[in-house]
This record gives sequence, C-alpha cells and structure tokens, in this order.
Amino acid sequence: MKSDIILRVVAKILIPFALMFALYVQFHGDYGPGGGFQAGVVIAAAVVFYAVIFGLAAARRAVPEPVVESMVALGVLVYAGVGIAGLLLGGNFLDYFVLDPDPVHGQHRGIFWVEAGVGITVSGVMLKIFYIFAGRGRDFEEDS
Amino acid sequence: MTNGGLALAALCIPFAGIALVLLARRKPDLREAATFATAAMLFFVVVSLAPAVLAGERPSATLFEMLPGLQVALVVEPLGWLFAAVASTLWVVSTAYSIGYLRGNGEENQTRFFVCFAGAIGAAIGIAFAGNLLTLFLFYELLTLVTYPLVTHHGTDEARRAGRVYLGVLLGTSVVFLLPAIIATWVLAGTLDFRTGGILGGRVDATAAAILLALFMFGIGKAALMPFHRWLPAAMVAPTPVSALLHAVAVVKAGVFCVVKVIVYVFGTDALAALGGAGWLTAVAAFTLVAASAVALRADNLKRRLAYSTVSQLAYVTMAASLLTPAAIMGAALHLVAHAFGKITLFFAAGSIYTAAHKTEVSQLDGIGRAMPWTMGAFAIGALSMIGLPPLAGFVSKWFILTGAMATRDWLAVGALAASTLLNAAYFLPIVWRAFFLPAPERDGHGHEAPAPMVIAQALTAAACVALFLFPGLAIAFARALIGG
Amino acid sequence: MRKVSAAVSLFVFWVLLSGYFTPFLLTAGALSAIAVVAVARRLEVVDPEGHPVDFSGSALRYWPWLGVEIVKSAWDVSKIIVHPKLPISPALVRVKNTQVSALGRVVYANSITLTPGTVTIVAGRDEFLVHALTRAGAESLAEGDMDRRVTRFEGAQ
Amino acid sequence: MPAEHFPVLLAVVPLVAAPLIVVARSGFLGWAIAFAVAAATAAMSASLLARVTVEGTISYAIGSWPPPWGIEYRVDAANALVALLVSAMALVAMPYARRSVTAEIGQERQYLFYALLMLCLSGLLGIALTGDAFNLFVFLEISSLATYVLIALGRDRRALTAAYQYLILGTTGATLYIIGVGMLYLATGTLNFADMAARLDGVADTRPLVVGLAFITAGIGLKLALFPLHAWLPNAYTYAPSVVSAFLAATATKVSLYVLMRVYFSVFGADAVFRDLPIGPVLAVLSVAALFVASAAAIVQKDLKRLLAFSSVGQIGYITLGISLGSATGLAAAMAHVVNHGITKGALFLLAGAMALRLGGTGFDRLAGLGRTMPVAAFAFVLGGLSLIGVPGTAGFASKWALVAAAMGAGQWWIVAAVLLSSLLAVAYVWRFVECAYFREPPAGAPSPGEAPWEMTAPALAMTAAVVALGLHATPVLDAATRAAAALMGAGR
Amino acid sequence: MTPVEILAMVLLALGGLFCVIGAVGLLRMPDFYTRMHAASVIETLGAGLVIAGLMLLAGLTLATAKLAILGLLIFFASPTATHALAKAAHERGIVPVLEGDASGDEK
Amino acid sequence: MIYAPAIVALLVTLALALVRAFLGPTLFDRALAVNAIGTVAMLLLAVLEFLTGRPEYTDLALVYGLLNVVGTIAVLKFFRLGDLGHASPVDDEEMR
Amino acid sequence: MSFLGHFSYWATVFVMMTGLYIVISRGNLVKKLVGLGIFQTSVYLLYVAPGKLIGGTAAIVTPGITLYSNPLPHVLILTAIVVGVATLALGLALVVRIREAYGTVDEDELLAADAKDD
Amino acid sequence: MIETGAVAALLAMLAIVGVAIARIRNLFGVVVLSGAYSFIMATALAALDAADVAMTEAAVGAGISTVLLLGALHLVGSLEAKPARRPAWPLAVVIFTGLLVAYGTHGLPAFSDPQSPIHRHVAPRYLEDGPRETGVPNVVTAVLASYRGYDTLGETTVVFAAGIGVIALLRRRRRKDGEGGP
Ligand code: NA
Ligand code: NA
Repeated sequence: MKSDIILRVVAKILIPFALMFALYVQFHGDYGPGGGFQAGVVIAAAVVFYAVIFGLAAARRAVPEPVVESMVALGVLVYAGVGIAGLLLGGNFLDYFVLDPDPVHGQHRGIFWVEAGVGITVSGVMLKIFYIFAGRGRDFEEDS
Repeated sequence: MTNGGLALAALCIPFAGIALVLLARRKPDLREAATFATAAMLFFVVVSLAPAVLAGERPSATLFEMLPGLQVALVVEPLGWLFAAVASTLWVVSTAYSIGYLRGNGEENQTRFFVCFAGAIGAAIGIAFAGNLLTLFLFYELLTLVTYPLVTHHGTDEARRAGRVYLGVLLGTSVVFLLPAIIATWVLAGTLDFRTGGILGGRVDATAAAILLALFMFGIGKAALMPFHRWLPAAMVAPTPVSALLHAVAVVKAGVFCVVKVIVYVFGTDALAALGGAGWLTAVAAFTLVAASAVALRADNLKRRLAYSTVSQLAYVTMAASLLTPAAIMGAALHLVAHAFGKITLFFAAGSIYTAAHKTEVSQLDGIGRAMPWTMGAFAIGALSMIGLPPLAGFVSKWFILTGAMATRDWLAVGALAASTLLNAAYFLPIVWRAFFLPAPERDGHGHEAPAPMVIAQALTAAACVALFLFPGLAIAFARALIGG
Repeated sequence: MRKVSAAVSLFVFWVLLSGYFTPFLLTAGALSAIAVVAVARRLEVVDPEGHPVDFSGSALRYWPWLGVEIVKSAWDVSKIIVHPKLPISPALVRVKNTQVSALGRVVYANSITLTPGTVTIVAGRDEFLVHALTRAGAESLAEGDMDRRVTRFEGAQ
Repeated sequence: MPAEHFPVLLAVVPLVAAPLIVVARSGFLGWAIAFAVAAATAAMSASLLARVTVEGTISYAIGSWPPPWGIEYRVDAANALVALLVSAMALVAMPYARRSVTAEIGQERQYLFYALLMLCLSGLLGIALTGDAFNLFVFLEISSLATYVLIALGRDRRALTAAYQYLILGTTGATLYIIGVGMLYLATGTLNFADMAARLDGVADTRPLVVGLAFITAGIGLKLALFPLHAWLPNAYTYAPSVVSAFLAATATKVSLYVLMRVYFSVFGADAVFRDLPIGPVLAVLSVAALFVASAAAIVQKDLKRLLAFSSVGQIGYITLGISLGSATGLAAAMAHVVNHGITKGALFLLAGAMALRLGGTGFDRLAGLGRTMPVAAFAFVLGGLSLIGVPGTAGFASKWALVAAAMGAGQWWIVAAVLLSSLLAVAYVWRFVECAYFREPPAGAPSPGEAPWEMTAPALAMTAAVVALGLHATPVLDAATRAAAALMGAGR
Repeated sequence: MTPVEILAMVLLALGGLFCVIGAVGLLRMPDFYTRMHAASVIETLGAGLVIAGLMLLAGLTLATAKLAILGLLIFFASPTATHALAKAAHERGIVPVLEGDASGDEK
Repeated sequence: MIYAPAIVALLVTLALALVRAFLGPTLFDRALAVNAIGTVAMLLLAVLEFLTGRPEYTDLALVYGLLNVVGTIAVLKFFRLGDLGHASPVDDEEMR
Repeated sequence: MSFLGHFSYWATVFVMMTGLYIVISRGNLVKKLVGLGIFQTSVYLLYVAPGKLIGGTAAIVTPGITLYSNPLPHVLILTAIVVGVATLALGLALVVRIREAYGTVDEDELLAADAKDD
Repeated sequence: MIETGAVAALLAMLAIVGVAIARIRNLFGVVVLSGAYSFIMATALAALDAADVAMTEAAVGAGISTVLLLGALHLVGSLEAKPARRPAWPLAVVIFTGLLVAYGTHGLPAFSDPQSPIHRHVAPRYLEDGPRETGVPNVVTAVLASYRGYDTLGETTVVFAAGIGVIALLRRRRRKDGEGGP
C-alpha cells in the first residue's frame, strides 16, 4: 500500500504521533487511564500500521526481530527485577516501600518500573506475534 | 544370631538366592549350585528355629512401618514353622527335580524359572512367618506375582490364557474379598497382629463375623474353595516342577495355611464357635471336597486329575479348620504337611512320566510301571497317602480330622470324609493298577526310567510320606503347639 | 531542522495531552519526543510527506473554506437520505488535478473524500477516479474550484 | 533469612528463569538453568514442608500489603506437600529431559521448550501456594498456556489437535472458574481465600455461593479431568513430548485436585459442601464412573502412553472419590493418592518415554518382546503398573488402603466395592503390557534396541524405586497426607 | 442551564441527529459506494458538531485541546479509511450501481 | 440532561450501523459499518466521559480512533492482497 | 429483586451463553476461538458491571469528586483481557499449524483424519 | 438515569452482536463483527466507569485481535465450511449454564447498590488510602501495579508465555540468511 499516496502520507503523519501518544499513555498511567499494557499495544499497533503500509520487510528493517525478541524477555525481567530488588532491600517480594527512603516515593518508583516492564514485554510480544503471523504466508517449509 | 534374626534371615535367604542366580545366569551349573546352596541354607535356618518355637518362644522381627500403625513384621509360630519347614524342605528336593526336568525337556528361560521359584519360596516364607494380616497380604500378593511367570513359562497362547485366569482369580479374589476383609478387620479391631484367641473376638456381631469370614475364605483364592478353584486346573499348562510348586510347596499350601491362620489367629476358634461357628463353611468345603473328587474321577489327563485332587484335598484342610475343634485344627495343620509330601510325589511322578515317556493321559499309562518301576512305585505311595491309608502320612492327618468331626457330631463332615476317601481310591488306584498290571502297548516296549535327579527326588518325598507316619512326633508337637496344647 | 521541528511538535502534543507540568513528566515528554523522532527516522517517516512543516498560513485560508463545503454537502446528503424517494444518481467520474506535490494531491483527494457525496477511489498522478452520490455533486467537482484552491494552498508554501 | 521468602520464591524463581533462558537463547543453557531451578524449588519446597509441619501455616504478604488488600501466599501442610510433589517431579524430569528433548524437539526450539517448562512449573507452584482466588487464575493461565505449547511440540501431528482441544477446554475451564470466583467475590467482596472463608457465613443469600461453587467445580473439574470432563487428557498426554507427558501426568491434574480440595474444605468448609449440598454423591458417582469407564477404555488402547492417559482419568477417580467422602480420612486418602499416583504416573511416563526413544513410539506392536530388549525399563514399568493396580508393597496400595478404610469408616460399602472391583480393570490394562513385553516376540526385522541412555533410565528408575519405597514404607506419605487433610479442614470454618 | 450549556446541548443534539441520519443512509442506500457517502455524514457533520459541543462545554481547558486532537484525528483518519475502503472495493471488482447514462465509461 | 439527546442519538446510530454490519452483504459494507461504529463509539465515549465528569479522559477516545484506522486499513490490506505483511506490488497509479 | 436491578446480569448471562454456544456447536477452529473470546468477555461484564455506582466515576482520585466506582474489578478484568488475547494468539498459532499439517481447520474433518492416523 | 439507560442499551447491543457473530459463516465477517463487538464492549465498559479496562479492550479487541485473526485467516482460509452441527445438545448445555448463572445472580445485590459487599469490603481502602499510600491518584493503577502487583507480574508472564509459545509453534527452521533469531 506504500504506493497509495493517501495512505502513505497519512501513515507518515500519524505514526510518530501514535508512538508519542503511546509513550504518553505509558507515563500517565498513574494519573489517568492507561499504563504499560495499553501503551505496549498502541506501540505495536503503530508498527503494525507501518508494516501494513510499507511492508513487513521494511518494518523488520526498522524494528529488527532480535530487538523485539529480547524485549519479550526484558519486560518480565524488569518487572521481576523490581520485585527482587524489594527483596534484596529487606522487604518482601514486590515491596516498593523499601525502594526509597520515602516509602511513597518508593511506591511511585516501583510502579513506574513495573509499568515499564509491562510495556516492554507487551509491545515486544504483540509485535513478535504479528511478525510471525504476517511473515508466514510465503514459502513455509515447516516440519510436518 | 537371635531367633528373630534367624526368622529375618529365613525371609532374606531366598531373595539373596535370586541375586546369586542372576549373577550366575550365564553358567547353568553354577546357577543351579547357587539355588541348591540357598535352599540348603534356608532349610538349615528354618530347622534351627524349631527348638525355640517348640519351647514356646515366638521369635519376631519388625522390618519397617508400611502404613501408619501397621508394621511389616515377622512372628514365628508353630503353624508358620510347619509351613516354612515344608516349603524349605521341598525346595531342596524340587530343585533337584527341576534340574532334571528342565534340562531333560530342553526348556527355555531357565534362569527366569529359578529366579521366580526362589521368589515364590521367599514369598511363602514371608506368608509363613507373617506377624500380621498386612504382612501376610503383602507376601500373599507377591507370591501370586512371582509365580505368574512360572505358570506362563511356555509363552504359548494357551499358557497366557492360563496365566490370565491364574492372575485374574488370585489377584481378583484377594483384592475384592481379602483386602476389604483385612481393612475391615483393621477398622473394627484397630490391629492386624495375629493373636492366639483371635483379634476380632468381642468386636463383631454374628452377622459381621459371617460376612468377614466369607470375605476371608473366598478372598484366599489360593485355597481354591469352589467356585474360585478354576485357576488351579488352568495352571496345569505349566511345566511339572511348577505344578509341584503350586500344588505342594508354596501356593495352595499358602492358601490353606492362610485359612487356618485366619480362623485361629484372627477370629479365634472359640470366639468363632461362640458367634455361631462356621457351619456354612464346612458345607462349602464338603461340597468342594466331593465335587472336586468327582471331577477328578472323570479326568483322563493325569495332571488335570491331580489338580482336581488338590482342590479336593485343600477342602479337607478348610473343612477341618471350619470345624473349630482342637483335633480338627491339628488335623488341618497336619494335612497341610501330609498333602504336601504326598502331592509332590505324585507330581514328580507325573513329570517323570512326561519326561521319560512323553505321556500325559491316564489312558496311556498301561504297563508303564514295568519301564519306570521307581517312578510308579513312588506314585503308588503318594496315591495311597492321599487316600489316607496307613502306614502313610495321609492317614495321620485324616485321623485327626475325623476325630475332630466326630467330636462335634458333624455328620456332614464325616460323611464327606468317607465319601471322598472312596472317591480318592476310585481315581488313584486304577492308575496304579494300569501301570503295573496291564500290558504295555506294542509300540512303546522300550521304556526307560526318568533322569536320576528326578528319580531321587520322588524317592525322597515318597519316603517322607512313610516317615511322617512312622515318626509323626515332631509334626504333631507343632500342631499341638498351634492349639495351645 | 525537520527533526527539531518534529520533536517540538511532538512535545507540544505531549503537553496538550498531559496537563501535568512536573519536572519528571516534562523531562519524560522531552525524552519521549526525541526517542520518537529517532524511531521515526528509522522508519523513514520524517520527510516532507510525513512532516509537512512547510505548509503555513495558506492553510488558514483553505481549511475554513473546506469546512463550509463539508457542512454544505453534508446537508445535501442528509436531505437525500431523509427524502422518501432517495433521489440519488450515483456517478463515477475522472477528475483532473493540478497539484505538484504528493502532499498536495493527498490534501485534494482527502478533501474530496471528506466532503460527503464524493469519494476518491483512485488517486492517480494527473487525475482522480471519484464516486459521487449525485450527478450534481460530480459536476460541481468537475468545475475544479476545490482543485484550484488546493493547488493555491500547496503553492503557497 | 532467605528462607522466609521461600513461599514466593518457589513460584518466582522459575518465573524469572523463563525469560533468562529466552535471553540465553541456548538449548544447553536453558537446560542447565532449568535443572538448577528445579533443584532449588525442590529444596525450597522440602524445607517449607518441614517448616509448616513444625510451625503450622505460614502467610507471606506479597508487596508487604496485608491481606486481603494485597496478595497472600499461604503455605500449610497441604500445599507444601503439593509443591514438593511438583518440584520434585520437575527435578527428576530434568536430567531425563536433556536426551529426551534433544531427540524430540528441534534444536532451534529447545531453549523455548525449557522456558515454557519453567513457566509451567512456576504456574503450578503459584497455583499451589497462593491464597488468593484471582491470583490462582493468573497462575492457572501461566501454566495452561505453557502447557498447550509444550503439548503441541510433540512430534506427531495429532499433538497439535490435542493441544488445541486442550486449549479450548482448558480456557473454558479457567473461565468457568473465574465466573465462579466472580460469584463469590460479588457475594463477599473479597478474593482472599481465608478472608472469603470467614465472610461466607455472613452472606444472607446463598444462591450465588452455590452457583459459584458449581462453576468452580466444573472449571477445576475440566482442568483435573474429572469424568466426564476429561476429553482433552488422553490425546494431550499421548502426543506430548515424553518429558512433558511425565511432568504433567505427575503434577498438573494433581495441582487442580488440590485446588478443588482447598475450595471445598478450606473456603466453603466440609459441612457447607457435603452436608448442605448434594456434591458428595454427585462427585462419588462421577468418580466411580471414571474408575470403570476410563479404566475399561485403557484396556483397549493400542498405544501405551494412551493407555496410561486413560488410566490417569481412572486414577483421578480414586482421588475425587476420597474427596467425595467429605471426611478427614477420605481427604487424607485423596491427598495420599495425589502424591502416590503422581509419583507412579511420573515413573511410568518417564519409562514410556525411554521406550519411545528406543522404539520410535509406544504402540503395542512396537513393544512386543520388550522384556528382552529393554529388560530394566520393562521390569520397572511392571512395578509401576503394580502400583496402578494397588498391589501391596507399592505406593498405590497405601493410598487405596487409606481410601477403602475411609469409605468403610463412612459406611460407604458401595464405594469400597467400586474401588476394589475397579482394581481388576487396572490388572487387565497393566497385564496387557506384561504379556506384550514378556510373552511376545519382538516384531520381525525390528532393530534390537538396548536400554535408553542412563540419563533417562536413571531418573525413571529412581521414581520407580520411590514407588516401591513408598509402598513398603508408606507412613511418611500417609502421615503427611493426614496433616495435609487436617490443614485443609482446619483452615475452614 | 447556562446559555453556553444550552448552545452546547443544541450542538450535541444536532450532531447526534446527523449521526442518525448518516446511519439511516447507511441502511437505505442501495450499494456499498453510496453507503460510503452516508457514512461520511457521520464522520464529518455528526462528529464535528458533537466535538464542537463538547469543546464549548470544556471551555479553554486541556479537555478542549484533547478534543481538538480527537477532531484532527477524525479529520485525517476517516477520509483515509473511507478512501482505502473504496479503493479496495474497486480493485476487488465491486461494481457501483450507476445512474443510467452517467459517465458510464468505467468498466 | 445536556448530554441525553446526544447519547440517545448516538446509541441509535450505533444500533443502525450494527444492522448494516450484520446485513453486509459484502465485506466492504461490513467494514464500512464497523468503521462508522468505531467513530460513533468514540463520540459516545467522549460524551460519556463528560457525563461522568471526567472530560480530561478523552485519551480513551483517541485510542479508539487510532485503532479504528489501523484495524480498518489492516482489514483492507488483507482484502486487497490476502496478506498483511507484504508491500504491495507496484500500483498502476504510482505517483512519485 | 427487580428485573431492571439485575439487567446487567441478564446481559452477562446472555453473552456468556452465546460465547459458550459458539465454542460447543461450531466446528471451525477459528470460529471456536472467537466464541471463546466472547465467552471470556462475559466475565468482564460479570465483574465490572456490579462495580459501577450510578453517579460515580472512574477511580482516579481527584479533589472535588467523592463517589468512585469500584476499582478492584477493573484491575482484575485488565488481567482477564490480557489472558484472553494471549490465549487467542496461541490458539491461532495452533490453528495455523493444524491447517498446515492437516489441510483443514474443520473439527469433523480433523477427527476423521486422526481416526485414520490411529 | 441516562447512565443506566446507556449501559442497558449498550449491553443489549452487545448481546445482539454476539448472536450475529454466532450466525455469520464468513469468517471475515466474523472478524469484522468481533471488531464492532469490542468497540461496543469498550464503550459499555467506559460507561461503567472502567476507563482503563475500556482502553485496553479497545486496543486489544479492536486492534490486536483483529490483526491476529486476519493474519490467521490468511493462512487458514476464511469460509466456515459447515453450518453448526446438531445444535440441540449444545443449546441444552448452554441454556442450563445460563439458567444456573441467572439463578445465582438473583442472590446478588442489584445494579449499583452501594451496600453490596464489593463496595463495603476491601475496595474502600484502595479508594481512601490508595493515593496517599502509593502517591498514585489512579487507583486502578495503584492496585494493579502495587497492591495486586503480583497479579500483574503474572499477567505479564502470561503475555510472555503467549509470545514465546507462538514463536515455538510458528518459528520456521532457519535458513542461512540470518533473518531474525538463530
Ligand atoms: Na493504569
Ligand atoms: Na465524502
């Protein structure tokens, strides 16, 4: 669809704002609806949109699979890492109070990183799944 | 070593023998030597326990706690000692016989045979020395399982079918009747330890006792009480030494042993008598006794005839135990011994005939006594002992049973004894007569005796039948100890 | 230059959405804007098509006009819809266009589509294929008033 | 000091291991990490079991938020035992997995396999340890999703349909569960099991509770393959990779059974479930049907793994039968069979996997003469089979003993009869193997296989040895089961 | 109600009305292409009036900014989607129902 | 009160659009209807947010709008090429 | 006990039944997954609808607002949605593999093919 | 009143779309309609004050699910070959289940009853103390990421599991070009 000028131009305009909006959703989960999961999905949707218009190969060039696959694992590690940090700092698992001398700051900090972890994994997984599904159409010589 | 340790050793020896046999599996002579040595050692250990048991000691050993509050424990009491002594003695003899038979017939899987045979003896010792129902059940089931490969030894379709019947009946009855009986005993009595005078006395009413007794009696399928006797004739497809093991040494002996043991130590003869007794059991046993004899009468296949003879002889023991009088109980214990020696002699002879002349049917035995005088001589002694004629072991035990039956004026039992004695004579004597007095058919004129180990084995057991009549003191002493005399 | 302006407009976008002016969130916004521009460059969407900074004041004249057009034609279509006889006369017409830039053509094509009653089906280099709900709508489009206005608006950059 | 965090670490350590394995991207590293994690979880659960035996229930507030506001992990004699079963099985499966997985899973997927196995482990442990109804759902889904994929990685194409079928039914089950929990939540306002138990008394209208209980029963019943909700199980266990079959057979349905016990006895209380509602008889009837129908189906299977799978459905019947008695002794018997059958089935599936490795499958036509070609595996399999029958001296006997004693204690003679008669069906299906292995000639022209590599045989034999050891010395398991039952009942109302 | 609120209500109601009209068109129109025109009534006049009404209520706040962004999004996205639909239908060979002799030079 | 007419109207619109989505007949009709549904839902959402006094949470509506486009275009891409992931072959009206 | 007081439950039940019906009665594997999704969405309503307080608002604490709807169901259902989409993704991946291995995604045909495999 | 009405209308539409999905046999139609279903569901959720949930449902249902379904349909074909199988017993199962739930819900508090247990127990602390204890005004986020943060870790793990599951299922054997992972 890259050759369709209307779609191409609108996509080019829309995608950066979509990404920015996703980050806004990520960072404002504390204050309004949204958070890591929704942000992750919107990021993935933006890239999917890109792939739909410009082709999967282009999307893969811009957002390479290895990056995506490591995001898949990274998010969970970040999340669990926050939990373990609480543990190492003398609290229970996922205890954010101990993350900062000021317990409320600690909570805030914990929530931020936890949401970040969710966002990373969700966007990674959604993208990865899309890549796999969309890329499977041609020439599958899967073991039968 | 303490006597408890000896009891434990007696249990372990056969299993150690398995290891030896397996280690020596590539060298048949060494393997058989190992079996012999093990059997001899077991015999020695069991015998060495005799003085203590006779002196009233009850050597015991606890292995481990199997279920909470329930140990796997050994206690040597007189009846158990008798059974163990029979089994260990006959193991020595039958090992000799087996070597001759297996080699003489070129059987396959000989190592498996000796392993399972040793396992069966081990299980029998476990049953004999079981200190409680749980231990008894454990080894009872083990005995079924280790003898299964022996029954299906030939691996033919027929053998597998027989194996299925064997397993189905024995495992089936034990699981469906015996196990709930044991668990119910546990629930009711709070213990499973055998105790003189019984553990159920005073804890059950007449109805419950009757139900429990039925569960036990039909659950002990190895006692081949009708209608759960089918496995025994079916198992005849096995090699003859296996039949000997089943009929004389371990399996059916274990069955009737359990019957006596349950009646004496779980119910208690007095307690059971007080609850209304076991009249129905006497009737069932009497029926089995006569009916099995009748079937034996019509069987042409020699081993089949012997098999139904066994069913009938086992019923003697059950019936005797059900009479609940001291003499009858003693008779039951003694018949356990007498039948063992008599029946093994008969099977040895049958196997010798098969090995030497390849005959399996009664109708083929005309004149064979002249070609195989030792074999048929032994057969004749065994048969006469079965009938219960002096000067043979069978007379002693039948005498006690008859005395016990008369004591309770149980005319049904008396009648059954009389009838079956006649039937026994009717199905055994013609064989002897044929063998010695009818002319052999033309074509097998050049008959010969069986291999030496087999001949020696059957001669020994036949001699034992005589010896048990002449010197019954030891056996009677143990039987008396059983009833607390 | 385009990058900077893109980042700035994204940041403005952030601020409009956010409404929180804590240092943390403002910093996050700024960093986000930069990150998005970086990603957008990887995606090759920050170019004259994607970030049309060059359009300026002329837009201010064009959009209100278009708004009025939209209202007028929406009114027309609404009347047709509620008319018991549904007086439509659908037509498929080719419409010449005179824009030079891709963006210009997009604006024109989308303007046609935005206006109820006409839809650009195929946006070609020199002409569009347009479906119109009524003959009249097709004809008024063929007069080329909108085309001229878009071209003028495009030329004003 | 770290010991106080064991309750949560049990689930978190394997959970973290999964992404680490994905980052490592290597089959070998994946295996090594998984092995280490399995060992750690086994050690932690053993220590926890020891601790709760002495100290009683342990509560762990995740995030330091007090329950019911935060999520609580609550360990007592019941779930510590289940956790030990699960993690010990994982530990046994790991040395086995190396060769088995290499043979069955493509190189490029092995690290994913181990990551999924870790997720499955984490999920099962989380289900076992959590004290929160919704958190249980989350971990149920973790283990379920991982399980679907693990099953689908089997070599046969039927593994795919099996996984799909399980996915549909498993998700339906989880959804039914969460609907049931929803009812309870709406009626009580809490998701914490202990809090819920305390507040159920105050609920005026019991209709939502009854319906919630029904839905939880149906949902968990699907997961635990309660007859007739077992349709997914036979194919799933048959076509899954060997390690997966063994691990799942030993653990997955057992954990679900534990959940059912927890909900019945700790949340609702035995009285509410068994006295006020007809759940006991219904469950008993279904269980007895399982005993006979599934065991009978096992007899006619043409594939050994499939036979074992149907046997599992039947054996689960014994466990639910124990639950249906609604008594402490019945519950203890059920718990004992959870452990004993778990170990037994684990051993049997491991052995079946060893056979599959050598013979290329577990169809009975391939197994002929196995007693000669793989004597050790065949003999061990027979021992395991004896435990399925319930022959004394094997683990299966001990729990069947307890079950029959419990049924007698409750005066339920028909249950006694059903348990014992159904054992005969087990004899029949176990003996199919015996006859095939020992009394049939190996198929003509088949390559003469030896035993599987020792890495696979040794764990299988260790499990078999455990089956016999726990048969000869069943007291530890029965005692632990009795304590577990007490914990399950004591925590209720 | 303040005058602003009354005005807003009128705008909102009018927007809703045009949405309904568009939807009625969606049902009444004979083929896909003509329905497209009906749908665009919703996306232009309907949406525009509703958003305008809301903006009026929100006054000069952030909500207004967000509504503006929403309006822009619709402004950009909906004709794009409509165009894409039309183009796809055209390529798939969905033939529009045309009036008699109209510029029927299309295939 | 301020919002009631609009909400009712939008709900009616939604219902009517649903009828079209169900009737089809072509996929394009359905896609068109769903696109319209997305738009109406978005408006409804905005109004509802005002109704419950949270005007600043129009973020939700933005997500709708965004995904409505992405979804519609994805469906169409699929319809034109039977595939989501591949750049289309060179079109006849390439304009660069 | 009013009908209207429970209308949200009725809708929930209806949606639940529809989803379950699709799962049980449809043979197409993709359709089943869609049905499963609908079945799962009924849970959203079951939890969220009772959490609503008329006159209340989303639980974002702001000065001047006093009545908030219950946030806990929202948290739970967020998780449920994620679980739903995860299941869908996996299910579809399985369907794709099944299609490649069997050439069909119809349950009856698959059963027939499996029966042939045995 | 208008709130209740809106919710009721949306729920009714939802039910109708559900039935429509059940009836349509063209799978693309199903996908498109399920997109509509998600939009309505999301709107209903928003009307029920579940803003976060609504946003998620819109993103997931209308976005990701649609894309995934389309991707799958491309690979497996789009026509449901056969009509529903004998609908009698599925219908019976479904009706039984439905009646059961309906029976149970009759014992639950009515819609928007502030006295119902869920409003009286547990949740009040989140609303009253949540912002103070966590410094986060969005209580949903506070509960999601902190009070019940462990659930959310699990939820993230579910997503992770689905991700690596799909990779494990659909990854092709590598060709030499090194596109993507090993
Ligand atoms: Na949030
Ligand atoms: Na238009």
